[in-house]
Amino acid sequence: MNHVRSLMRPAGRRAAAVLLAAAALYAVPYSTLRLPGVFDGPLDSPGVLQLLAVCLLFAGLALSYDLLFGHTGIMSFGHGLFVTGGMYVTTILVNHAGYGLVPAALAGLGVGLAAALVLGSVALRVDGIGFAMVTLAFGQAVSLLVVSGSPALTGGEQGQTLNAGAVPAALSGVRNTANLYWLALGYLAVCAAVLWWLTTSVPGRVMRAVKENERRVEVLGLNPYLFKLLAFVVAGLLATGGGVVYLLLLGGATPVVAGSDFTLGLLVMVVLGGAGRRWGVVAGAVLYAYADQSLTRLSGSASVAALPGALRGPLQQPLFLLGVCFVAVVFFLPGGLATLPARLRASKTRVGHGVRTRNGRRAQRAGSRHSGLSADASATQPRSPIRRSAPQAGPNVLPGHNAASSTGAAEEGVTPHG
Amino acid sequence: MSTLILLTATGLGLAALYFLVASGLSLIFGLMDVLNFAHGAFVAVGGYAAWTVADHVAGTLGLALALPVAVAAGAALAALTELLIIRPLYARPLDQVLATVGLGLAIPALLQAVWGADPRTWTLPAWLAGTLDVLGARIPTVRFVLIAAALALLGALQLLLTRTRAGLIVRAGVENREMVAALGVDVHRAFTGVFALGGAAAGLAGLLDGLYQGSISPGDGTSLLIFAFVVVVLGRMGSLTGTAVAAAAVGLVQQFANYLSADLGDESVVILLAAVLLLRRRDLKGRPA
Amino acid sequence: MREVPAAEPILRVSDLTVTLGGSAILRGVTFDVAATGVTALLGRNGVGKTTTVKSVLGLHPAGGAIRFAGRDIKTLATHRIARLGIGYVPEDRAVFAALTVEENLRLAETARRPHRYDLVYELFPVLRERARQRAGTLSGGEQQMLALGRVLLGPSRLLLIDEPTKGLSPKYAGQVAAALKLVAREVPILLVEQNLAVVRRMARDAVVLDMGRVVHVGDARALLADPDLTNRLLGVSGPRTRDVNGSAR
Amino acid sequence: ASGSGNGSGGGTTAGAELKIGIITAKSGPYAPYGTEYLAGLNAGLAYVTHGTGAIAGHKIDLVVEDDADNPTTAVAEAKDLIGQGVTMIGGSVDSAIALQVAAVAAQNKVLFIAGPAATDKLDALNRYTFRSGRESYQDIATAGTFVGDLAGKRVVVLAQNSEFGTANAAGVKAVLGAKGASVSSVLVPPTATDFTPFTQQILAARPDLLFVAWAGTNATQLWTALDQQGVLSATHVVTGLANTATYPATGPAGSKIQFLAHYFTGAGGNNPVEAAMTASVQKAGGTVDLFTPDGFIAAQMFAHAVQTDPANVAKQIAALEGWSFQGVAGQYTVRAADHALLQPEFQATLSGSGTTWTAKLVKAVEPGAIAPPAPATPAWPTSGS
Amino acid sequence: MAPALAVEELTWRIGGRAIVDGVAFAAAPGELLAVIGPNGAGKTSLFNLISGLTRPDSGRILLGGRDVTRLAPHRRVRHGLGRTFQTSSVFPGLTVAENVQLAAQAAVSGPIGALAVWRRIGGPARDRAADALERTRLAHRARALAGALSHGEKRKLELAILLAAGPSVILLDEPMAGMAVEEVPDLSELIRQVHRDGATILMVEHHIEVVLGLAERIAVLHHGALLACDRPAAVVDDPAVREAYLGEPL
Ligand SMILES: Nc1ncnc2c1ncn2[C@@H]1O[C@H](COP(=O)(O)OP(=O)(O)OP(=O)(O)O)[C@@H](O)[C@H]1O
Ligand SMILES: Nc1ncnc2c1ncn2[C@@H]1O[C@H](COP(=O)(O)OP(=O)(O)OP(=O)(O)O)[C@@H](O)[C@H]1O
Ligand SMILES: [Mg+2]
Ligand SMILES: [Mg+2]
Repeated sequence: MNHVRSLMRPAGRRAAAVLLAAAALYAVPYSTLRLPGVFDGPLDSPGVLQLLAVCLLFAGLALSYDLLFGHTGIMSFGHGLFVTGGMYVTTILVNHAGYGLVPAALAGLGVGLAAALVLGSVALRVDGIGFAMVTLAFGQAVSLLVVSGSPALTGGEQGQTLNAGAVPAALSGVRNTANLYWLALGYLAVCAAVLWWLTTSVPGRVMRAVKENERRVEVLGLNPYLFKLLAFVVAGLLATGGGVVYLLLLGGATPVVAGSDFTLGLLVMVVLGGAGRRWGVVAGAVLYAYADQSLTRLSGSASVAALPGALRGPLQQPLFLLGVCFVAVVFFLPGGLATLPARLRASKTRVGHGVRTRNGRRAQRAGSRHSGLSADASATQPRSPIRRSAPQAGPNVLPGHNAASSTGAAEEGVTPHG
Repeated sequence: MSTLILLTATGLGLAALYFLVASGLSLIFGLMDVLNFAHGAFVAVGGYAAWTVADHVAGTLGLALALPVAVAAGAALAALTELLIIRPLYARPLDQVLATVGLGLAIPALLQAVWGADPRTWTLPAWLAGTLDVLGARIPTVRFVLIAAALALLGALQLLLTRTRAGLIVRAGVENREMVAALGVDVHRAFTGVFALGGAAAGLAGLLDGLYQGSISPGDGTSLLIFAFVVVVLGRMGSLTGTAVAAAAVGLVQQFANYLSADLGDESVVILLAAVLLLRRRDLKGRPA
Repeated sequence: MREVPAAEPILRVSDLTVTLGGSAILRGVTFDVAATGVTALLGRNGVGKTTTVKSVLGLHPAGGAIRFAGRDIKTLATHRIARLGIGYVPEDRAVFAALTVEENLRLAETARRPHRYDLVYELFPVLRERARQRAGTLSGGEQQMLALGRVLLGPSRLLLIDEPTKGLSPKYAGQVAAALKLVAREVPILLVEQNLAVVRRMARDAVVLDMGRVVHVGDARALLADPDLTNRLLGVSGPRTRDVNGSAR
Repeated sequence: ASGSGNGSGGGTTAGAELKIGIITAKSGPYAPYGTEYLAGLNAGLAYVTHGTGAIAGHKIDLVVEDDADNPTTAVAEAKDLIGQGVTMIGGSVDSAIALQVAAVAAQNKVLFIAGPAATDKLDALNRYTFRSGRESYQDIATAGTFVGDLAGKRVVVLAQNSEFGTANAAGVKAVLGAKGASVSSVLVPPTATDFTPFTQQILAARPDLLFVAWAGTNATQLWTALDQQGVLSATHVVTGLANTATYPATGPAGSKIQFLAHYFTGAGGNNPVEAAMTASVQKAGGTVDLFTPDGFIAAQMFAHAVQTDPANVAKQIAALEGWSFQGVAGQYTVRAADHALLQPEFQATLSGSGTTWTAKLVKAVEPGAIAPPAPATPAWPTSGS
Repeated sequence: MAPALAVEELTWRIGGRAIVDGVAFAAAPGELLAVIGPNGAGKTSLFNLISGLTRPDSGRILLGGRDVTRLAPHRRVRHGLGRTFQTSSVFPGLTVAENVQLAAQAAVSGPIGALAVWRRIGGPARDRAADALERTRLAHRARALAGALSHGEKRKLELAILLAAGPSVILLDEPMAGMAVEEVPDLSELIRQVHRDGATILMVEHHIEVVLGLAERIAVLHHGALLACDRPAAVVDDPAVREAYLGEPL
């Protein structure tokens, strides 16, 4: 949906917006801007850059997950295993086999590709929640392998730091955090480009069709399995690359990425932003990653410590805050961050058209009903821009009440009986 | 021989624990299509509620008092969750999942804020703390209590769902709330009821998990949740007997695999799940469109 | 216009307005449903027939007034309205796909009543054969029968029936029409129907909607007998309606 | 000074504030340990500054960050602190985090004194990393001193199948195997909920000594299972004494177990340092526990470093290497070759009932008796001492 | 010439009941064959078997003389098969244009070509889609979300998707169901055109007028078995058919 609407916008404006955003992100390490309350230091301080780099990395990972979830409608609980793969294969080759960083990373990507092909072709034999559970099982198996398979190789639950000698000087040391930031930004750019390229291509369109109605795709003469596999492999490969970048950001491998919580986090980012909506997903991921890292700060802050005991206890638990945030976002931002602009626009015009906000909300409700567990991109579309002006002349089209039914009909497939 | 008996009996005890957690999950998922990630938190709350009672009133009496308290705590929390969080989101299943994920994070954190991260020890009455000798195998008494509780719960839920109208209402309501309402049925009440029931089962599971482990900690329920998910999926989502059989399979496989080799034990459940799912081709919920 | 029936109408809809998705679907719909017989609600695709019926049941937020048996029901919750004795057959059948045929029927019965499925099974013998089958796997027509059978089980004082013969074979369409005609002797019916042959056979009064407004109220047969009117209101030229036995040859 | 690197903002002039960054768990499963550590750290600071809060004219400002047991967060916080000009970092309960932070510290040439994290890998990791707690080797070696002649004895290690567990198993094999025992291990998968199968494996192995290395939360269940299946009465059982909250976890089994203890209240025989710590912690409304000394010792080490030179990391390292001092549990020595912290450990028993149990000292084990083997050649050119 | 579509002794059982019971018939190329029968006779099930959504227990299905009984649904499409569904089955979250373009693209680039990530929708596929929309008079709705269409428009979209794919053998399941009376003639005309263009059509329909107006032959299914397969006049006059299907005139 996304790109169709955006294609209707002048292409130049779109490209300009992307370029502008990219330039702004690129320039962050040169800025000494302070955002009190958001970051502890100026933008160019290493702590802030590191935080931002992690946010950008997660944005890329979330995009790769969204290719599966938001664009193809398959819910994987094993996405983290590819991140794990990229991270650990690289680390092990560097630390234990004496590879250079680049060859090791390439080998990691190769392993990721192979794993995606094999796991995908097996797991995609089942669908729906079955697929989710098979991938959960695979993820769990990898997690166990990492934690207790061969601690000498993987470092077990402690993970292991990357041999300092293998890391190029430009990527180590707090001084060089800006380079790590750019690395993460580059990764995000690659993910976004791949996603854009893929989703606007023919197979990308088929993937979305698979999400909408898999059976119907079959009846068009296409094999949905192949398209799901393509999505799975591309997403897996991107995630593997993300693992390598994460490794460099951390300076070591950590089994945290192998846990099911990690993948669940990706899912939350995507939904938080709005599945299938690229900007939304990026925003969701950045927000989540920021909150995940900064809530510990908030909960440890002096203002919380000053609260009376009954309040202070819970607020000093970052997970409590995170959990409450989820619930709040779900309630106050249905459809994810991506719907925020439409919402704001709607609330501006609310005086005139009291019903429009309700429309938006209805549409979302209805849309998610269609697709069960999978998020429905279409559902989160603000519909007002697609107002149709149907020719009265159309001999076959219910003459006389087009205007009344144009948006109305939009809801037809959407009534709960649907 | 006695090892075999011991492993079987304790494996079934483990299965009973899995079933206690999974049944509520399966109930809510099977009937209402809500994948409740907060279920583990319900279990933990039930556990803490029971522990608090047993901590004040010692011995068997304390246990007897803890039972209704745990069940009530689970049910009340679940009912509240349904009313305040799930109900406004009925038409947005994905957001429901997200909201329960949030609760699943927040509630254990809250428990930790109140009771601390350290496990709280549960002193069992003497008759429960010991073992029973069965053909030379020393089987902990608690395991029998668990198995009995699981069987009782299975029976009760089975009756409730198949023999009562309430079960019917809920199953129909999941598909089409408006139509059920148009038949003159207050479907919301039925939904709250199901959630409360699932929560009650979770509360019971919390109590029994406490007895089983001899202690409780904030993350207890959550760590059982992943096994419960596996059991629910293996048991074909929402079928109670299926859940029971799956629980037994997982419990026994895990127990014996652990005895044979630690490496096997770790992966056994995963292998079991993957194998079953792949052999059983079609999607579990899917009917041909 | 026609004479006002002697008895007080069972349902009075006045100035009903409904806005869905930002557009006004109903704009002041006013009509009565007589306490006996069949009142047909007619109109082209998408004019608001289904919306009207659903609003009566409280399934859409609406403006205006809806009185059922002298009582204002507009603010009641759907299940309360239904309990007052309004039965509903939705246009898309809305059988509970995961429940068996028997369970679907069981659900429709009010508690503490003797089984009355036999009535339904008599009317639609196929359903008896399929009693243990999941309703979702029924054929289209079988689902329609189930939806109809379901509503006959309740203690209704008014039936709202939306396109009952859609997807039924001619033979069943005829049977359904006959059955509804029997039912209508005891319970008044508000019937939405595209098959004008069925309308002609059953309905006494007709209400025609267009673009969310009532454009005609009157005697059903008189309406269908008037080629100008039918053409203007329903887009059909004259009484050329669906004759099921192939007489159009 | 080349070694001080980018520490220019660290407050070189007398009287300025000196920031010490602490990254530890204040939330999450390790929060209790983090709290113990922080209590000890504050007590230690009060002790070394004589209540003034200043060392050598520098007001010490503790910047405490919560890592919530997440390495990503910890690394970001470390970089943030270093970016702010902090040149001394302490903390880390979790070995996984300690290792990551140590790497960041080395990259940026700042001093890192790891907290309770027990992994042996922190030794000889890099020249910037020290530790203020004990390491697994010392724990195991302590257990080795409990039994007399080990020659020909069967020793079984019961541990989780994880890095912590396998490291312990390997440690026991190395330490006790060297004394003639045949060591085997029963490893419990992290996913296990029921321990009966493992009790059977242990019984089948007929050990003379069972060494339990357990870090899981379900300790109660483990001990109950061992007790119920008769393992505790069939063999000698040794395990590590954890913090007081876990004492009841061993339950009725408590009296049948010999504990090796890194520390427990009063283990130091109430020497002046320990007394000062206890008084200070109690005054702040806390209680002394397993890892309180780790924080206290860290404060002592930081103070020693600052007194040497507040800004020059190379000089600080040189001063710490080989430094020997009186600490909470007795005499401590920072071994120059690998930065291992040589220290005493203890043998203890638990007594009590219900939920009230207390640890009693059986004997103290001298640092030298349990010192990990020193590397043949120093891991890096030592700055001498 | 081989029949465009032939089924031989096709049987599908479920729970011991034969839903489709030994059905055999053949449709000549370019023929329009109507399938009628009471509700639950097995018409939709027969279509599901032919299009491969379900597998028969016995019997064969031949497309243009080639046995496709064991092929997956998408493989049959490559042999020229296309179908619509009884309850509209479109891609609700895609626009009308995207729905149709997808079908056209699948037809143009072929099953493997559609996997080419470097390929964008366009050119011939776009023309083909535009043509299909034009013919079904849906062009003005091109940008609407398919899920937002009214019932009648959805049925037309089904047809447009079919036309864009350009199959040679078409299965239509109750194309007239739920259409307003005034829409029926136009839709009939469209089907007639497609037929004239040379497609072989199998159509299930209860709207007997339409069936009589379009069909060259009528097959009557009853309890899963083929009761008759003959010219319309003969079928309608068959007392057995009247008894089972048509019933008394209203
Ligand atoms: N939930 C909804 N949101 C927005 N518009 C709606 C909704 N439901 C129906 N509409 C629109 O309202 C109009 C009237 O719909 P309604 O279903 O009442 O028509 P109808 O007269 O029953 O038509 P048909 O003969 O096709 O069943 C249509 O244009 C429809 O698209
Ligand atoms: N999966 C299934 N399980 C059991 N019975 C089934 C299944 N699928 C179809 N049936 C039964 O097979 C019969 C034929 O169904 P089908 O949908 O083919 O009928 P149809 O001829 O298309 O009827 P209609 O005109 O009402 O659409 C019905 O009686 C139906 O109940
Ligand atoms: Mg309608
Ligand atoms: Mg059919």
